[in-house]
Amino acid sequence: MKVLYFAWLRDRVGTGEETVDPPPEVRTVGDLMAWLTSRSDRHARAFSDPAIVRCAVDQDFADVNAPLDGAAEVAFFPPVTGG
Amino acid sequence: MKVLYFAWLRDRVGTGEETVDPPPEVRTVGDLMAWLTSRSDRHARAFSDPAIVRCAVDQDFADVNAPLDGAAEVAFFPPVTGG
Amino acid sequence: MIRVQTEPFDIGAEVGAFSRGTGRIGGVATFAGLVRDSLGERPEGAPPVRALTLEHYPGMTERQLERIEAEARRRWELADVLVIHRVGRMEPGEPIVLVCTAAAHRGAALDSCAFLIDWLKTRAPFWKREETPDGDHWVAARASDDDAAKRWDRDGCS
Amino acid sequence: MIRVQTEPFDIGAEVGAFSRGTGRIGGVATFAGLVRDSLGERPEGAPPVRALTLEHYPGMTERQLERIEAEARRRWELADVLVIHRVGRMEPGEPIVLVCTAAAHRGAALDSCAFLIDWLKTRAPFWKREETPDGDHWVAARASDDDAAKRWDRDGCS
Repeated sequence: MKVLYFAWLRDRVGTGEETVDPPPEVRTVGDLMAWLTSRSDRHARAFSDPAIVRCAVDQDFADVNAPLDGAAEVAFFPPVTGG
Repeated sequence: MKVLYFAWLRDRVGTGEETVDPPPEVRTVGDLMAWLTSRSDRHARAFSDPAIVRCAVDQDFADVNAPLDGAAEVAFFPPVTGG
Repeated sequence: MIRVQTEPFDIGAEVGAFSRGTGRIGGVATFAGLVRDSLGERPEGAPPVRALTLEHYPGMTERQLERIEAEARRRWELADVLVIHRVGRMEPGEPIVLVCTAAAHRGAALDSCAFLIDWLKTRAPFWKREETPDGDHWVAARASDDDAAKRWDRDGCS
Repeated sequence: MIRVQTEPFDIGAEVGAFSRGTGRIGGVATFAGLVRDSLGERPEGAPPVRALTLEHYPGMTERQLERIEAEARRRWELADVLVIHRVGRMEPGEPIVLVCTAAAHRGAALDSCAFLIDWLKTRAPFWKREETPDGDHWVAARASDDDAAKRWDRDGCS
């Protein structure tokens, strides 16, 4: 599974993209955030306030309860500020 | 007093501008419309449906009850259709 | 700024000049009204409009447009306002009117632009006459324009 | 039509090309967002913004913008839609975004233009980073943008 980070999440994690292979019990976006948090201090810092992290699963906005089933690409980012 | 006509009111009256000298009992816009109506068939046709005639006294919108006192320029026209 | 003119104007050139950023303008909203070939609420099959002639009340027009601009500036914090309205004869596709507003924030620019065109439609002394293959006729005012203008009624400025 | 590009664009040239009348377009509404030198809700005396860098999520950005355009076309009868959004680095005064809508009637053009920029602000994956003399920082999302987008909530299209 490809995980992408944008804006200050990328700054904190230290990379914009990584490929991960989470265990089968990681079923939802929230599970994935918890699992990534456990991987390194940088990840922990990026996800320290999950309430301000937004997510997209296969390029569609997804909330913390959304299932991952078979997703190829999951992205984490702050609330958008374009326009 | 200068009286101006615009759009189809001008077409009906047959002129865009005339100078008139109404008697002193013509005190309001409504009085002026009635007095003008009595002047010719063309005027009568222009004012045949007073509800769809709009007026400006000295270049400010004015309703039928507005006083004329000393107005130099009164204009009659249909509801506006610009923009 | 208010301009009433018989000369055609170029929407792109006007909007481009108006939008030159100063660093303090965050948003520019514009509305351009163009001549359509079927102007009024006309039945299917009605003859197309060949041209439109805009008549106005010189003097009062400028005065009303200046009041409308002043009212917009009173209601919203605007960095700049431009209203151009053509008079005379024009053909389908040509611009009739252009309203541009600039503000620090987009809400003020968007709302004031809609306000200006809605008020102009009901308070500025312009009248449209259509040329069609069946003859010329004056365009009737539309109740929907009155309704659009009423949205903004809070206090008057006839 | 959706364009996401690093190249600067010229507001006047784009609006001019978009507004070329066909006789069936009665109104063109546009909104341009420009880089301001004081972008967020910053205290008086905060350092001016030297430049802005727009990051986005390639792929998802275009997909979301196409959905937003489709939603606007579903809600209003529109003759044409153009959304241009720049990414990369830009300086105060430069345009960031341009939304243009064309319709037979002005209400559809004005409302859909406001809708498009409101939805874009909350649903398209762009992020702004400001350069100031005190350093760079990511711009925080504004609650007022969420409120503006909520005005249009009738049915979803996340």
